[in-house]
Amino acid sequence: MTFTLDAVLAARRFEVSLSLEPGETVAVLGPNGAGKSTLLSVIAGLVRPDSGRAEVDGRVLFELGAGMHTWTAPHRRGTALLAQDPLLFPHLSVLENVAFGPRSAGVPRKEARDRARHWLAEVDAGELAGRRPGELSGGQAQRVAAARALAVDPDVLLLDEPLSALDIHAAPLLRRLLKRVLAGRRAVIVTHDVLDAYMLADRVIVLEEGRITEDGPTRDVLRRPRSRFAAGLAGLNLVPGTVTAGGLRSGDGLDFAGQHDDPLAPGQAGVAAFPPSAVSVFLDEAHGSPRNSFRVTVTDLEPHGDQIRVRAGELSADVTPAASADLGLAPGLEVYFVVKAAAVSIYPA
Amino acid sequence: MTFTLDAVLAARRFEVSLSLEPGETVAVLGPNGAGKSTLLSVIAGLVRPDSGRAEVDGRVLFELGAGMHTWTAPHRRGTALLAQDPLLFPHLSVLENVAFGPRSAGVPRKEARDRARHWLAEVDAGELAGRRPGELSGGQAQRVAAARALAVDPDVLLLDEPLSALDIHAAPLLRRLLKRVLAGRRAVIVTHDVLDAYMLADRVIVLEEGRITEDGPTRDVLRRPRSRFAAGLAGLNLVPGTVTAGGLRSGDGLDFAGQHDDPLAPGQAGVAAFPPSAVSVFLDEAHGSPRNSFRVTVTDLEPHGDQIRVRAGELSADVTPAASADLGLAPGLEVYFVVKAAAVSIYPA
Amino acid sequence: MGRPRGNAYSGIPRWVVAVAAVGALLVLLPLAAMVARVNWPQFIPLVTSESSLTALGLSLRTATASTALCVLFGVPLALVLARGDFPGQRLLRAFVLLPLVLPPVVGGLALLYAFGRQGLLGRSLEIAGLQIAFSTTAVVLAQTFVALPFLVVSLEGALRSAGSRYEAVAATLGARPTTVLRRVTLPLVLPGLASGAVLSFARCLGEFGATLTFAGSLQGVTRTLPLEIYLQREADADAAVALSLLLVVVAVVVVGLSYRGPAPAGTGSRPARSAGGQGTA
Amino acid sequence: MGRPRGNAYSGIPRWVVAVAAVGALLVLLPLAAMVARVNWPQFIPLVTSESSLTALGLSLRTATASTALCVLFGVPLALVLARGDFPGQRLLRAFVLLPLVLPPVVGGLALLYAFGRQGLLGRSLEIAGLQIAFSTTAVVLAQTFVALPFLVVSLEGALRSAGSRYEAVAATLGARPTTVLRRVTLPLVLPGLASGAVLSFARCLGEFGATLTFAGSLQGVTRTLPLEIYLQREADADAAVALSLLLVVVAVVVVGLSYRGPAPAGTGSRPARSAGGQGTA
Amino acid sequence: GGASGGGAAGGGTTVSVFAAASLKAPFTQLAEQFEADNPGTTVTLSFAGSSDLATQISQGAPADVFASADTKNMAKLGDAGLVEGSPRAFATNVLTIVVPPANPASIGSFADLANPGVKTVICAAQVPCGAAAKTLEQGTGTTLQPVSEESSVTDVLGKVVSGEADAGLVYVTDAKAAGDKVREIRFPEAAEAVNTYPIAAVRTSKNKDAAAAFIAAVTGSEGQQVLRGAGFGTP
Ligand SMILES: Nc1ncnc2c1ncn2[C@@H]1O[C@H](COP(=O)(O)OP(=O)(O)OP(=O)(O)O)[C@@H](O)[C@H]1O
Ligand SMILES: Nc1ncnc2c1ncn2[C@@H]1O[C@H](COP(=O)(O)OP(=O)(O)OP(=O)(O)O)[C@@H](O)[C@H]1O
Ligand SMILES: [Mg+2]
Ligand SMILES: [Mg+2]
Repeated sequence: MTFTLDAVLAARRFEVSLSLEPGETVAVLGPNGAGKSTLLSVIAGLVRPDSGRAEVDGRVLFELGAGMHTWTAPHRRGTALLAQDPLLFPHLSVLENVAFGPRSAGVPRKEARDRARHWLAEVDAGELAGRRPGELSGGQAQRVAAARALAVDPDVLLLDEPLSALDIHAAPLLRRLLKRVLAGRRAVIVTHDVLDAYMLADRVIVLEEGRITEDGPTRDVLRRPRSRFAAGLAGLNLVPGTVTAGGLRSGDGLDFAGQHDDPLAPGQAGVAAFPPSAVSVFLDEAHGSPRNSFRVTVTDLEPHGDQIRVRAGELSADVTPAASADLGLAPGLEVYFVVKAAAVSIYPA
Repeated sequence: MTFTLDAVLAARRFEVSLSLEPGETVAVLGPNGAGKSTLLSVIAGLVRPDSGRAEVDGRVLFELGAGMHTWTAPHRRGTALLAQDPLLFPHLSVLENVAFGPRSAGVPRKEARDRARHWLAEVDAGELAGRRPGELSGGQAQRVAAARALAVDPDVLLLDEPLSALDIHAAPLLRRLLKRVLAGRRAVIVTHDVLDAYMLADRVIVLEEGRITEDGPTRDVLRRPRSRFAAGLAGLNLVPGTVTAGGLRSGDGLDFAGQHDDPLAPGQAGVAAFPPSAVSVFLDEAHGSPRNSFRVTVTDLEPHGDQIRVRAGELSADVTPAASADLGLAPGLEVYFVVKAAAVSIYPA
Repeated sequence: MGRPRGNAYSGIPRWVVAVAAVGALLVLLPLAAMVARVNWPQFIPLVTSESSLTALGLSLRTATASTALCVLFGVPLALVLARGDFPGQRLLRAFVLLPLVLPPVVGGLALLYAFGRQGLLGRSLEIAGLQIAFSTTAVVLAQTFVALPFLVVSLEGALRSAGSRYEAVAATLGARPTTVLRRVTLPLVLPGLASGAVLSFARCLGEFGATLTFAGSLQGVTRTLPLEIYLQREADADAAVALSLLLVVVAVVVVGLSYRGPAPAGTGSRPARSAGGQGTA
Repeated sequence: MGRPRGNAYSGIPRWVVAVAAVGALLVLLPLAAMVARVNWPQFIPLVTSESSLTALGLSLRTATASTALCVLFGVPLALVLARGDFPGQRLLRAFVLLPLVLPPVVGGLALLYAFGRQGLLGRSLEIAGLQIAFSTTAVVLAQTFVALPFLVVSLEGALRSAGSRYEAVAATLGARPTTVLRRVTLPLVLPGLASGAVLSFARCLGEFGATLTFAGSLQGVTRTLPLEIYLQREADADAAVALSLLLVVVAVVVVGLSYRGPAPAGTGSRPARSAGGQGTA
Repeated sequence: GGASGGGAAGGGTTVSVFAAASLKAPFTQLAEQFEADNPGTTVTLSFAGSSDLATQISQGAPADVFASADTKNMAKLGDAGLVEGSPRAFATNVLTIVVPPANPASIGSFADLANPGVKTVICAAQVPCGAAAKTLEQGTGTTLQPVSEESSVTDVLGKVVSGEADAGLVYVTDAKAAGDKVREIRFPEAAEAVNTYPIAAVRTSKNKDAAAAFIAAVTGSEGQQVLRGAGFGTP
């Protein structure tokens, strides 16, 4: 445990305990007003909890409560926060905004600018370098703010909804960039998008009304949600395995045809992800376009909204009650789970 | 044509012509920095174009250019703008923020507050009425800002990414609310989400680099995109018809099983929507969980990304090239298009 | 390792505090020296003498009236200067600032030339039955003249800092410019307006030269506390110091009560969307 | 039907413009009357006389020095008052504002009591070989004393209006408080700092009473332009008016050059994210 | 930065003279003459109200000579032990009536000042010219209803010159300096309140000899002639 946090903030009904391993990225999900941004602000040192303690690599960030007043100022915490609002410094150009962090860390001006240019290019905002923040569109500002936070190269990176306001081309680009940057880095990322949580984080926590209601590896939480909120998130099928040319071979030797999200090298570890709603259930093998057809044994049936979730070991399918009745689905029955390759995304693990 | 706009703003490389029928809602899609927010600001009267003309129901909003200087002030335009930033008045409570519009229109204080309370309840923010904007989370502020714009009850409603920052429960709620409010109202709504465009608008325009590159009924543009940007949007299958208990019966008499997005009464007009990637292609009818299986004739095959888009009349399916080859797909071939009910959304038309 | 007491960020470098302490000393030391010099046994009778109390009352009345006039005229002027865009704007600003640099006595002369019996408007005013010179009106006019720029400059700065984003939003919600002004602009720049009004009031309260020149000095009519102090000084500098202390106490009370240094929450340009980092405590 | 010339929103109600015009007239009329009274043939020799030019030079030098001191001490004071949170903050604010209401002559006395030969610190200063009273240093000190509150009040208002959101962001990016101050806080409140400095400079330039009392009136050493004007007035009020005109012209030039009323873009608290509604033109 | 006042400048002797503001014109002339007569000696003049100057000197201002417009302020310094020897009277001044050139209120005598509707401006009783006016009121049995009691003669004169007041009581020297901007109306009762100007060296002076020489020049015939020229009387 090299990062630990315990914090209570009564005014916002916030009471959270959290710890991060070195290099671990945690995604924070939860409804509006649950305390996600508050959590980041507490870690960054912008909001002072009523009591609690935080420590990173043996350094105490704060220790507050009866008689305790240890408090490390934000700029010494080694954290960088991408807040929900871009908050670009209005008097500085875009380039100077991004160079601000490196400059503050003592990097010489020229090098800081080079670094800023690098990160601007990474978020596809290189041509905005000379503008003032007031001359940017919402999505442009969001990207520049992301570049500014990334340019700091902090011990703990705190990202509050980094992908909102982005267009359909920019969002995947930034998602891939974050995936790369967050690899092996301690980070906390707030998002409303399950796919982001899955792609970017090792672990997910769900915050509801200021408290953590779920905490665990992303796959587990998404697959078997216990909280009301997480239950609303799609229960993704996640199959780990080895990347192949056209998809992924699971540990059990099943071949999944799918879409490679990124250029992936065959042989590397990967995961196939697809929603239960994309899985069709057949009693017999049928010859059709779907590339994936697996013979499985139904283990469980449970209602899921107005659908029936059919579990077969690690995999699940959502079907209408009518279909379930029609096919006579019951635990122990052997069926075929059929999924189109277009519905299966393959990610690096 | 009761609303027409022609505007040129050289500094932002913006040059747009647009017109709206009474009661028509237009969705604006486009990449970051394309000029979507600029368009709304020009209509609302916050940004003054270099030249151009706008008129609503015979009233001239502006007429600028050589020698022409007609300019109607923002507050007389009968427009209400929900900007990309919530911009709640920091010195007023949430309730007073929402009551601001009605108050400005001369509604007595008590009635304005009642109206404000109504709209706050509609966006599920009733319990925030007494707070200051500074005490709201990002998503809460977004909802209150939406309520504030809606409470104005304007001739033309301008919404800039109204659904960003909302959690997975709040977003569908607000989407349904907007659907209801926008019915029969002139509105322009900026979004990055195709589904929002489809659900909320009668027509969609795509802006790229300050110019309109697509303009037409939502279904047509989404189904047959011509611009690079629109091509990146999913090419949804959209089938109009009549709502039935379990789905929708199309004009051709096909029955689509699907998910009712809203409580829908059987017999009313509706549309079934599903992405081509959710459609499987079979050579023979197979007995499986998918409720929808239609015998169709392939009319066209075209590459779509690394997939093949199989068109059959109005419907299309995306399959991998391998599947296409395997099944020997070719125009004229009779096949079965199979879609799970879980993948089909039924909307009111 | 700062220790903010609220839960908001506030990082003041330590050397800034040190320099501020020196600055405060620069102001506090003379005040302390003055207090040390007061002849206390003499103090009470002096400050409660009829002439002193009359002068004090007149000062408070006129300064209040003048501050009201400053707000009345200064707010529109500041608005026009901050938000308007017209030829001659910079020139107008420079002229409105002029009374700041005019030695007050000369300001009084200028007022005489304008509103005096022989002045530009004097003839017309006299025909209208208005006699300004040697009246309390003249005191108020003199104070308004010297104090107006204080309000305008402070408020214009605040207006520019606040920007016009919220005003634009209010307009799109259908608010007429007057409504926008009353319900959005003014509440948002309240801190600036408050400091401007305090500065104006203080300047009015301390006004001496222009009043003396333009209005004269007659007990109960035009002799405000500074004029009284000046006269007392002719007899006895210590008496003047004692009276000044009275003025200072009055000012501290009035300023202390009216100018609370509005809480940062709900002020100017804090955008509505909270990044979670701005506690209000 | 306003006609903004830029492409930003700016809705000034028409009646505001009318009231502003009356306010402007209130200031402009006396100035015009004054200009009308100037005896032009006498003007040139008077303002170019050695004593006038010496006094002008002294005024400019001392006012500049004093404004620098005001900025040096006033910025930290304003920061501590606006951002700090400590017991006695309101009391400190009230005391720092006091020189505003003190009649300048009394302020001069207070300074004498503090820094004069017989004053609180006088003895110690004399031992250290420093003679402050009746020297140019005294002029600067007197001007700083009376002008400091102007800077503090304007700047504190601007700081409060601006809020501390950007400062918080800068801190999370690793900037030390000093860096935050230099690169974020000060640039953001530049309009407020500028108006504060202008007000201070103007107040220094017009300072008369405290200077006369604390520094005396010695040509070339302590006789600033207002003191020279005072002396001229003993002989001939018109000469004083003519000299004042010189002061006014100098002030307009200095203020006009230094205080451009910074463009709304890039100022204070306009959040980075543009709602598209804020043109910069 | 400037040097502090007083002290020697340029190797020569410097005499620092603190004089009442009303002495500006004659003393400036006198100082030039004195410098011409005593090469190497510089006279620096500091003008202000007499009470200002007295306060400054008692607070340690580097003055060598103090010339006051009244005996009261000189006495104040004397009580504080700051006067070298005994002060010498070097000039007198009496009050006179000034009216705007057109004399709108048709003032002809001191008693006319009390006529109803006449806007009379006098000095406040706390300042020498006001004290003198009080004496005249008592002596003549006239009760004035002034519209303003100014704190200095200059302010009284200013009100008359600008036409604001119908009449004012000022010193003859002021009336003379104002030239044709005002009309002077002399009245015999004025002689009952004569104001005396005393001059003395300051005890803390470091140039006592030069100070004495300057005082001698002022009280000498040449000095008296200059003062008479400005309208002052001989004590
Ligand atoms: N400055 C503040 N003062 C008091 N309460 C606040 C403040 N800021 C936020 N809150 C409240 O604290 C709770 C947590 O807010 P927070 O911003 O952390 O939510 P969030 O999880 O980030 O929500 P969102 O998804 O909408 O951004 C909310 O109920 C909010 O209203
Ligand atoms: N105030 C301004 N001054 C100058 N240029 C501006 C200004 N605001 C925006 N722009 C530029 O105008 C273009 C259009 O901006 P606009 O805000 O309309 O984009 P948008 O389509 O809303 O983008 P987004 O999806 O990111 O919100 C962009 O290139 C932007 O950089
Ligand atoms: Mg948040
Ligand atoms: Mg936008």
